[in-house]
Amino acid sequence: MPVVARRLEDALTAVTDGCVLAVPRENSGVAMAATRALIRRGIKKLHLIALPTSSLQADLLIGAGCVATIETSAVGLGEFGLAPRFTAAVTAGALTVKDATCPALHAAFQAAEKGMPFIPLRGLIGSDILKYRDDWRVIDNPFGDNDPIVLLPAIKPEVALFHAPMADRAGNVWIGRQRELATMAHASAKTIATVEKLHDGNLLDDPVLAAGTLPGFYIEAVAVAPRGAWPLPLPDHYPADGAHLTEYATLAATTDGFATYLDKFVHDRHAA
Amino acid sequence: MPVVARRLEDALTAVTDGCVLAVPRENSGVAMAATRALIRRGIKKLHLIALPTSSLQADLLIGAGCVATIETSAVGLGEFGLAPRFTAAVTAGALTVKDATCPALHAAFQAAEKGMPFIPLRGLIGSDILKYRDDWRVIDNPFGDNDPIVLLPAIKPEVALFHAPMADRAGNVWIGRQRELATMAHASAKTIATVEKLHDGNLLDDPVLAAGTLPGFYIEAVAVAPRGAWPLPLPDHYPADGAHLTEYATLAATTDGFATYLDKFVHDRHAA
Amino acid sequence: MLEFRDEELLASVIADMIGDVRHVAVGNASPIPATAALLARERGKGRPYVSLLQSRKHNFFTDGGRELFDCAGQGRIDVFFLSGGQIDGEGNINLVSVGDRAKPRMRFPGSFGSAYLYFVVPKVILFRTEHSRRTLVPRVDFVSAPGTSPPNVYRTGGPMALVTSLCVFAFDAARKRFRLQSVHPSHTVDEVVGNTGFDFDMVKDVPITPLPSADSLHLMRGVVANELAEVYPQFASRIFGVPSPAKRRQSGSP
Amino acid sequence: MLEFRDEELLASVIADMIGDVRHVAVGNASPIPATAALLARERGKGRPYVSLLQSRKHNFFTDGGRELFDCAGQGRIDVFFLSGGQIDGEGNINLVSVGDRAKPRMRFPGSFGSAYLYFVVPKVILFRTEHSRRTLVPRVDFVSAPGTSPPNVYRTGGPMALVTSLCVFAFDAARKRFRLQSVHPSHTVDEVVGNTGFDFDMVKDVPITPLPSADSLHLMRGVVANELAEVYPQFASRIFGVPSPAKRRQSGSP
Repeated sequence: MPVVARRLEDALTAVTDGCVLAVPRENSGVAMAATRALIRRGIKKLHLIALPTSSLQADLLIGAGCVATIETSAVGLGEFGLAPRFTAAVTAGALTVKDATCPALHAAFQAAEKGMPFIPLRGLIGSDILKYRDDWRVIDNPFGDNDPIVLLPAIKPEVALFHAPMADRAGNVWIGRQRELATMAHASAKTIATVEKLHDGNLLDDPVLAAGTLPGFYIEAVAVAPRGAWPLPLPDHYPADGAHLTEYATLAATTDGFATYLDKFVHDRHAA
Repeated sequence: MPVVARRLEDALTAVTDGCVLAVPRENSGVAMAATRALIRRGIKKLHLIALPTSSLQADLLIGAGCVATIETSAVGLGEFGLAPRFTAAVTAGALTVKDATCPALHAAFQAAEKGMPFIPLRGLIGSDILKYRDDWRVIDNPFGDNDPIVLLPAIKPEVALFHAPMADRAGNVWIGRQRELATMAHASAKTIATVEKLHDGNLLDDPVLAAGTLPGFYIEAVAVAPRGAWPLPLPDHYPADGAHLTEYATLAATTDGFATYLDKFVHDRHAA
Repeated sequence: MLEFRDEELLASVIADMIGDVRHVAVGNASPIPATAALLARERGKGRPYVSLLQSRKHNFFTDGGRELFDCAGQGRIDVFFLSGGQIDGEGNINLVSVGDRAKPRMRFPGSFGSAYLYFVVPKVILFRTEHSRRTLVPRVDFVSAPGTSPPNVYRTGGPMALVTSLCVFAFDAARKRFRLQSVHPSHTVDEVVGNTGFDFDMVKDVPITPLPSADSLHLMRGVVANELAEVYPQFASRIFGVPSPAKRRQSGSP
Repeated sequence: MLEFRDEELLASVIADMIGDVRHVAVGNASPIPATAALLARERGKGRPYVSLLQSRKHNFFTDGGRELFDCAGQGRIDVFFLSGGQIDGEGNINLVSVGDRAKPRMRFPGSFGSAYLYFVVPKVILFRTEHSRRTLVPRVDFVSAPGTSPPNVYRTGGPMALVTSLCVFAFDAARKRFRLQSVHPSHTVDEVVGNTGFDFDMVKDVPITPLPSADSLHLMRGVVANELAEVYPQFASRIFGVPSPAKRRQSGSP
């Protein structure tokens, strides 16, 4: 049964050093407050899997030295430019990047969701993405004739972590249109969600709310973290904090500036 | 752009003789009013694909001589017993049945949804279902070692047909938790939905309703058909009409009784 | 000695088989397995989680009809119930047809999810009240799902037992055979042998099926019966005397 | 002669390329392609359907982040836009890195969906305003997605053209080469040749890129600019003088 944790930190115990951690794309509900809590705890050697891309979350974790490997289709700050700590780590050869393409990550999570060992995907053939992925295979389509097709192994993370608008006390989490969060939870052994608020009553009792609800059955722990995606957006709730992201991009351009950012916005508990 | 048809019959023009028609299971929103309209029109030689099972809908269409082939995991009337016309047609050798298993149909529709030529599925090996499906293949899992696994070809119906609680004038259809209806629409070339009522405004404008909405982009035509799933249930709206289904099971046990049923409940326009 | 109904005995036996697991799912039209699952939950103080697929209220699925199967594929369903128009001595089940497949003598509805769930749910309990040579056959005419698989075939689940109106058979996957585990009170081994079409293993002194405890009967007739009445009102009324509910209000609609 | 901005010319050129199709999708941070798509829609009286992926309002997706790719895989996206940190003369694009991959000189964000969409969207328009030997190279250092594929590789899509700040290249998949289709007004063929790192085909008299019509400019500056302002307020303000909207009210939340 899911635990509704009193403290954010208590909800995060399943995220351990070396953990295979799945996180959503920048506009699907990123658990930024939880991410800052993990950095404060000093988490190490994460194997981060972005579904299918990441922005500030990955850059912060990489800059803070928490990540050994990242599997992703992209890490960038969008209109705020490149992700400076990601870029610095890669050009320094200090980070293992498993480059993918968005639909491959979606499909590989769906394979795990369905208990399938692999899933096929069109495209990819002739790309260097495929060339460098020795965990992917090309077979001749058994239904075709001389028709090569890529097979991707299922991705089964140990923990999925995201932020959503609300949960109820049974641990049901309302995710709305962000269906990839359901797939992420189904594919992962454990799922932790932070939410803006608790909903009174059971989300599954109302057919309209139920349609956008990830059942508590899949949830390990929930914690309330108001504005928990900040400075990233929470769809339909608040936009990205552009001024803050601009400040981040500027500070994180240097290691000293990044340290200043961590001090000010991560390690200072009042700011987090 | 989807058409909101004035008459039910006008919405059904894409369902032609010989059409590969996908329909949902008995408790997901079966377009029974539309089914009766198709029988009245005298539709022939349907290739019916149930996602993943069917009940009264398939039995009526089979009894009325509209079906050449059915692909399904089951046809039955549940607590009301066997499906009499299906059973009679099969024991007479008058119907081609492609027996499947529920997750195979779900997976094969998802393959089409994802533009994949095939999808793997565990299980099945050693079953006579697999034995009689010469369109399925067994390969050795390229990620395993002497690990046979079944591959199912994608199912791409020409038309999907279902009933839902409501639609708006842009053709967006609210399907709630019945996510297989979205997959069915994504997999099919054209989708026709009947609905209880029209919703004022755009379903996509409200994040809560949007979470349960199939976008009009996938919809060919919508028609309003109040109680359009009757006598089958519409989840969260009305239950099955048990008395009627009992009457059906009794009448449909004989060809004469079935003809009486058709006269009374299908060909009599007032009853339909 | 306590008075009890056959249905109560069967539910009690099945509840014992469920054991300490996380999640039991019960398919449509299965009031006795549903009773057993709810009884197990009451005895386990809320564990296992019980999904009654027939009920909107008693299952959590919000991802469409596929979620049950996906959930099982993820290893998140520990116990499920299957039946068969025919069941044979190797645990094969037939939900399709009797006789020649092209033009069968009998046609059942179809295999539903059995050809998958039988492979991936660790404890599948076969449940068929009719115990006869018509249902329990030497060899099924159509294998909807096989009882066992070669060692190289991916299989994390399979049959653990077969419960009928006469007895309980335990299944031994290594031997590919059932073993008569117990005979229900007021029935005999001879009756079982005479009505079973397949060979099975048997010890010399076959025990009587354990009777439901007073505590189990109390739970079944109280909280379990009330929960059941939501989904199986006629069964709950007939077996446990729960008053038939007034036609329930439709739940909220958008 | 009409006055127009460079952005208006590029959007007009791209709108012409889109042609009569059903569905154009535009990725993030692509105001000029978005302008083109919306212009095409206005000129087509509502056709094509335009999805702006950056906007909650201007796309219909309700099945999560996968729906864009699933939709493309279904053949339901006719036109898409891609770019590249590097683009080479065979239409290969690089969104990953420059230099040795293990320790690259430059790292871009990553390939996003390009390695799939480039294969399955019939008309992919490459758009890169910076026209230099740094961006348009003889051979990309990393192939995020190849411009062409062998005949046996499943491919229903690929590049149709490359639009830059200087010119329009058409892509010929059979020849695996770009052809200089037109040079924008106030630029020259020599300028194009001098700033392009790859070889390309060229006729003797390269035409000037067709100028936006008065009607297109009218539409862009009117209805299109207003639609754009929802998604790209700064762009709409800078190019079309749409007043910056007040901070918009958050849409309803549950």
